[in-house]
Amino acid sequence: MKEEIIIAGFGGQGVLSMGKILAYSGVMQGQEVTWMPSYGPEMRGGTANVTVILSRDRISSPIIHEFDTAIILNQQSLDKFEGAVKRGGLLLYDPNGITAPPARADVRVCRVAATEEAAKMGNAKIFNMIVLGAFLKVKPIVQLENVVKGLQKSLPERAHKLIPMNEQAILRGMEIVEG
Amino acid sequence: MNIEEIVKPENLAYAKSKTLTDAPMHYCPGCSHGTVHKILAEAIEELGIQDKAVGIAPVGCAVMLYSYLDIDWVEAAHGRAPAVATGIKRTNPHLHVFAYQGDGDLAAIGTAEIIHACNRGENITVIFINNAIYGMTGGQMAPTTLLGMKTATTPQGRQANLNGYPFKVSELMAQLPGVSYVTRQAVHTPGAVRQAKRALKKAVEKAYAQKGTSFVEVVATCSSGWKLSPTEANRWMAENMLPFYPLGDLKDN
Amino acid sequence: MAKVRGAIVVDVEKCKGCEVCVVSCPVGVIALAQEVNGKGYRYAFMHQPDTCTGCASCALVCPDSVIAVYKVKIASSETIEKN
Amino acid sequence: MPDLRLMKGNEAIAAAAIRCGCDAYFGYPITPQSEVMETLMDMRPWETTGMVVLQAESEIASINMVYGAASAGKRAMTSSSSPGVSLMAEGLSYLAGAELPCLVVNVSRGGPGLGTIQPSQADYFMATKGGGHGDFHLIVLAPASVQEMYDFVPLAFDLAFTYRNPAMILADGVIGQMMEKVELRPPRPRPTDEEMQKSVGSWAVTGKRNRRRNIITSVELDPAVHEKFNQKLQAKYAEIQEKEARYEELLCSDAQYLIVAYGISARIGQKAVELLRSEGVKAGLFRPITLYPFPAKSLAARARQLKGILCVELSAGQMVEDVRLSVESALPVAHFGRNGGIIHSPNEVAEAMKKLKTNCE
Repeated sequence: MKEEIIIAGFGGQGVLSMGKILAYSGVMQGQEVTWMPSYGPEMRGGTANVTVILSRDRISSPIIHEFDTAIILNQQSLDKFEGAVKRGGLLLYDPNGITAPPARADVRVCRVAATEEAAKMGNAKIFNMIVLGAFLKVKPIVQLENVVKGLQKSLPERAHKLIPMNEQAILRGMEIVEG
Repeated sequence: MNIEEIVKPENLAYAKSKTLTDAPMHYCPGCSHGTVHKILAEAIEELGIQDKAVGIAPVGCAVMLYSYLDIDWVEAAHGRAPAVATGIKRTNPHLHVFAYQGDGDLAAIGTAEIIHACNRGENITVIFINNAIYGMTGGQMAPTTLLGMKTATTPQGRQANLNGYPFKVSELMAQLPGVSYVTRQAVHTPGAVRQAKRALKKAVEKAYAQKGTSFVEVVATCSSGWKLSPTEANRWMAENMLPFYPLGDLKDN
Repeated sequence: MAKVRGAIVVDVEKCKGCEVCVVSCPVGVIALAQEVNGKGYRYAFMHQPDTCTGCASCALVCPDSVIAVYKVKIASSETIEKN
Repeated sequence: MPDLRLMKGNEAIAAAAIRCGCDAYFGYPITPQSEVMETLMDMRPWETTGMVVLQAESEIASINMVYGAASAGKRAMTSSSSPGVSLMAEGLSYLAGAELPCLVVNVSRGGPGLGTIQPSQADYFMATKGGGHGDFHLIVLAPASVQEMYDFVPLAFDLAFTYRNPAMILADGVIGQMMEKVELRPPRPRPTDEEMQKSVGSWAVTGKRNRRRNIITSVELDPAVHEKFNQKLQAKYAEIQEKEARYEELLCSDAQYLIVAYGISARIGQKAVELLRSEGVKAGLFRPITLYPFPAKSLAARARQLKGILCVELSAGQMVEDVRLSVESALPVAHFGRNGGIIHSPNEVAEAMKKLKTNCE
């Protein structure tokens, strides 16, 4: 098993933390993982992306240019990464703000209206967990219990009370993903 | 009573401190460094801290300072003594740590290190020898060179528009909240030497009591650099340096 | 006359003849020798030993710590005898 | 159960420092390694192990604080990135000249000058050929994973103290910024004062109680004495070269074409080897773990079966010089590397190897 994922959006969407929770879930499930962000001035309010690799075996390069899955959260990122999904791979996106939807026919395209759903649930911060839920529904590469363990390890003690809410958001994402 | 009757061990009133080694000092005749080394050695001996004192030697004429005082020493890169002292003191709070620096070392190349060590209030004692000239490299201008003073790099005398102004370091250090004691001393007369030693002992005790940094400036001579005899240099210092760098405590918290 | 008698011993080979002790002596005891030491310096010596009070001014200002000072209190009777 | 964490390389450096008994960290922020000090400040080790953590006013002050703590026999470290390490060059020379142990971490970025904060491996020369004035070497370790960022901290300290020589971990922005699974090793306590006396009492400045005074210095005015000291240093380096060269080989037993790469380039190179193998090219990876000492003998031994070597670095070609010296030009050695902060892709590396193969046939 090996899954190479790019998560891309803009700063403030929780792109990096979503990748981190996914990676931590992999650790809890006994997998090898890498999490490689873009860093530098471009992070300050601009685009943000992170490459996450989960694998049964030792991972070679954390820097890759083709992905099994692209999780896309704005138009700029879609423009940049649509072509980088491997044939037969997955492109998951939030339609909010997307003016030119993905056109590839050789990949599986899924939608999750996470921005809208987070607004309905009254908490913009759980947006990224809804997206994560959607991804895990389509590709169940880690079990939900390991995601919760990952959250416990990665969040400071004082934030542990927020874990049930995050779990709920993941479950909601699993329900509303389309395609 | 003849001299032989006076010169007996039981009559010994003053002798070289045991904290000084027997190595002959390499300084020029009359150099203030030797006098300051002596009172530092005496202060260490009188405070009984020889076994827990670590000195930091500078780059400059006092680079071989570690040859002369029988304590543990570290020779620092040029200007970096306060950073080296910080590293030692922070990891060994039970030690007495001295940084000994000249005016080029402390007030030119090492300005950042001294200001920040003092501003952090490192519990160290800084001894700053200000003779207004670069002795070791052959008498060039120092940051503390007086206006009009001739040096190898100000052959017509220091001019403010060309070379900037003489730097009153102690006045600057006294502004920093991390510094608890700032004093300016000299060692050109017996009275000044006694006073300077008292100040030095106080500085060491305050730093050890974690009051912050102690900063002891010693206005000094460089007879070779100034091209005067040692006694003329002392006189010139009293007449020209001391009005601009007046002696006394600048801060004592 | 002094009730205290002093004397200095100069480590001749380490003396650099800077003369700082000479001008610091309040009673004019010290002078530089005409001859030189191994380094070539005219060294300090007690030119007028009888006036030394052992005040240690010379030793205090000596940059090379080459002066040892000795001092005796003289009983008043002895002072009188000498007078 | 091993204690597994997901950590950035920079965070692993900090965690390892605390857990391996480091006495002091002095540093100055610079991208891409600021998380080292941030993590230390967050973990507050002075309340647990007693480790000192201090933000200095500059890299110059940092390395001189390290020099001070190292003079007292403490396990002291700093971390920085390329321009900051340039500022430490003087201090490193003094540390080597005074034979002091310490650890410097360089999470390198692209230069010259202010350059870029993006990853680079253009500090190989600076790290391995001295990085300051005078005839000296640092012991240089090149981690290729976050686990190695962790494990090389205690290793670097052990080597530094064994040889009384500064050690460097030469990483890059990728290794520093990426997160991977890390197994936290069992903690090693800081040495007690008694242990310190035993291990470093003969040279460290700890106050001269019950012994002759110790002097830490690198100045020597007598050329004859100084030449002897330099010869002693060189003998030490010869011993380090003999005993401490470390490397890793992957898929080398039947390899005809070898990628030689360290750090992040080794990870990318490994992927390139996978790609080349899938196309039938007998490729392997040789990864120097110590850059100084360079594992020259082992590389030369492996080279006997090879047709060509591709040295892959994020630079215009620095380690390639040591590779060529190691194999004494007995076979073609090519260099491939992007620079300026661009990271080569596994495909690019594989293509470069195929080109070399064509030239060799």
